[in-house]
Amino acid sequence: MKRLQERALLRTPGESPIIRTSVRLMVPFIQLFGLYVIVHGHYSPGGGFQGGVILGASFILLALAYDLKTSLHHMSERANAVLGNLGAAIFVGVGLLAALCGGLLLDYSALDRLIPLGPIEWRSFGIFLIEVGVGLGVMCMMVLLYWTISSDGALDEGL
Amino acid sequence: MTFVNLHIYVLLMPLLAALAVNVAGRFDRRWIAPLVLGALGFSLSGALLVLARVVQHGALRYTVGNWQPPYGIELVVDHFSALMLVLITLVALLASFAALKSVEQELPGREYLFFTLYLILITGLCGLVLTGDAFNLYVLLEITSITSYGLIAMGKGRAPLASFNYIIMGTIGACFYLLGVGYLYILTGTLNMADIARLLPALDAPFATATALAFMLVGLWVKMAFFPLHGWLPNAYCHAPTGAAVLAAPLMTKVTVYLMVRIILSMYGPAFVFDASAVQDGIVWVAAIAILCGSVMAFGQKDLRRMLTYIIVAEVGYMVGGIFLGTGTGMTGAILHIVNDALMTLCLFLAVAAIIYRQGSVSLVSLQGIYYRMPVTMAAFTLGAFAMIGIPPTCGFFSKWYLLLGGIEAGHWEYVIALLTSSLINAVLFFRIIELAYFGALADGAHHDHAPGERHEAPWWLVKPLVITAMLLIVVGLSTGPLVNNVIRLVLPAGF
Amino acid sequence: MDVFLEEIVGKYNYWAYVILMMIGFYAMIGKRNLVKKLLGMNIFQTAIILLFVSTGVKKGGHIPIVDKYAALAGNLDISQINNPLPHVLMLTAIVVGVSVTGVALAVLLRIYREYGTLEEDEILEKLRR
Amino acid sequence: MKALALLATLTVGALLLYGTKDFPAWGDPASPASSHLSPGYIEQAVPQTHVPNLVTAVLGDYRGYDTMFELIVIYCAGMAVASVLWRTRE
Repeated sequence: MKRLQERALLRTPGESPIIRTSVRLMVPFIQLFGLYVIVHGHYSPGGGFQGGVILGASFILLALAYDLKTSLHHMSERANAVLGNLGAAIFVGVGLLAALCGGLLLDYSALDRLIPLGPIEWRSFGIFLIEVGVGLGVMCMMVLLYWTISSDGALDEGL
Repeated sequence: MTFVNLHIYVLLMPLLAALAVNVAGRFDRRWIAPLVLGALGFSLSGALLVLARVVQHGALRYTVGNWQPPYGIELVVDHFSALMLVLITLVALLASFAALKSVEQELPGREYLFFTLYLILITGLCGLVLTGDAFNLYVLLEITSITSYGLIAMGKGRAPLASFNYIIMGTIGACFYLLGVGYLYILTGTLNMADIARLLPALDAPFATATALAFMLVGLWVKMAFFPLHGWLPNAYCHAPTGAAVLAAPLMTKVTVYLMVRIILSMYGPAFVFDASAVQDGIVWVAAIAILCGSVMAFGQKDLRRMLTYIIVAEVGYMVGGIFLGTGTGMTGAILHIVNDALMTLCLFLAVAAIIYRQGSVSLVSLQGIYYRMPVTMAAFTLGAFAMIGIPPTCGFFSKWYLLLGGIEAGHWEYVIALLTSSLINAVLFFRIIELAYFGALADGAHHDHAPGERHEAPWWLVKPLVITAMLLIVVGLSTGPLVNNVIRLVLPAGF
Repeated sequence: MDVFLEEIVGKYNYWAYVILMMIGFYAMIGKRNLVKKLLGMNIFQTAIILLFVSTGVKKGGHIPIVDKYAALAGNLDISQINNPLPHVLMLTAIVVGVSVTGVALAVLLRIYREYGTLEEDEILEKLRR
Repeated sequence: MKALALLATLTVGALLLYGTKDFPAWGDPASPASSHLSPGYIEQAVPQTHVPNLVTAVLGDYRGYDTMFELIVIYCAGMAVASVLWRTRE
């Protein structure tokens, strides 16, 4: 009886072949859907935040079904830092670039002077660019929040 | 480089530096100091240029994204916000020297995280003073709050508990502010402050506008630790890492006072806010009580840093009271006091940081005979203490003078008495410390083996900014006239 | 009485949100367990989000995603499309809420590491000793 | 303490309900919120930005400044959590 209890305690919640296989199958599709939500934000409900959360959820799902190491194997801590900063830098950079090109901050139509697409098309495209930045940033921060809080800051074990 | 976007560069440079610190500082911490100091130095020089341009050419309204103001977000660069921009970047630059050194000692290995949050906090504060949009103000308020929650929770011992209290109180404050904005949005359908100011007088909704104002003010009072709502502040600033306290203590409360002035002057207009004289009188009374309670509670503390946090609570009472006197002199005094108090608090906290760097504690017992060990630090501390008490020619005297005049003009004697009493209590408080620091070692024979004459100053990273701040206290005090005539007078609306 | 009832029926949304808000607010200031305080904070924020989103509603309106060509030609029925602005504002408020919750959870973990409990009374008891 | 909290809660609630007295009824298309800025966004967003999802257009462009700081908020949250919890690794 005691052995059984100990074994149950030792087992992580996701340690079941059904869950592992289905998660492994689902993760690529979840990520694809996340990308779709980011990219299709112009035409349907969605956008950077929503898509970023979905992308982040795919890594969190990996950590839930396997363990934190598997999740860290798919996205290293360093990649997380670089991508998160890159996301924020894309947004601020696009805004500043517009200001440096002679417009005002975040005035995407001013970017027309760099690549002539037409000011209105540039507004649409500028929104797309910042949504990508937002998606990257939100994904990394969601994953970082989960990793850190679930493992109490150790980034090695946890759920 | 076009000058139209100058304040944007001032605002975003610390943010970019924060991203750079986060990446580069992670791999090699030698990158941190040049990035932080470079960005803040750039911001300070940019802010000075912005102020010079505003004084010369008048206020500037900037539309982000080139959209018409009620649709897009508007930034307002007028005399007041330019002045605050200079103040914030100046204080941040001076504080960052001390922060760089003390964080190295207190939080080894986590410096890049600390400075990422530190720089974003500065961006948030700069953004707060620039914005002309009620909802944008909420977002920036949350940026400054979240960064300071993180910075405070990095401390040791009770710091996480203090930080959690701050999170709960800060969120209540921010949510109340957001509720006020929501009420105004339902009533007017706009979020732009100037547009709200245009629509409010024509609105026939006295209950809802008053409710909205009440919620916004209470929300900001929680954030600025106005007396009955001040519970979170002493613990938070007392247990925070020294580097965080040096930045947050001078700036956070003052910027929130700025926001209150902004709401009163450019959103509601003084005519609306100072209409109900019973409420106004009540707030001045509460401010008087705040001043007295802050000072008395400061008197009971056994730790210098904790004592200073209670003095901050009293100073918030000065400013809120001065604003709600409803006279031009009182308002001038309050605005001048924002500037002066930021510098005075910075001076005292830098001195505390220097002492903590050397001996790890600033309990009153440990300050015995410290004059002999750290003469320069304590000289600057004395100057800061004089400014806090209000001894001319330090800047503290002039703003208190304006506040006193305003109180007498408005006939609010309770405020005048509270101010004078609090100055007296401050004098007793600080002379007690100065006495202890100067004569303590002579009286105490036990310390003689640890020769009191042995000089052991903190490194120049901590001492030089402190000396500069102490000089600034006198410089700003002596240039009160031009400051009031060229900048602060122009902040007040006509006929006020 | 009739006036009062009409007031409630016409603005029942505000009444519902205010009651939610009061629940959250009471939990934030009245409860002694730190996690309950955090949950109260979330309820409070959600109530505000609902309040804002409800201001964007028009009776019979649908979601603010329009037909591009109809919009370019200028034949949109404005009364049929909900106000997009509150949705945008609340997207921001939701993100802020998530962030504050994350930081608060982290701070709670630190508190637990330090004191081994999340009951305010027990923590204060330990501090006094 | 509990009584005080209850009193504060009731005061806040009463004040909030008192404020709703002046509000337009729910879903009123003529309310200021639906008639001041919103028609401008609905009519102008597509011609000015070519984005049919008005929420995205307002989020990304008209109020892009808000969105930028929104991203910074969540970035800060990640960094704050890391700085609070990560144990020092020399």
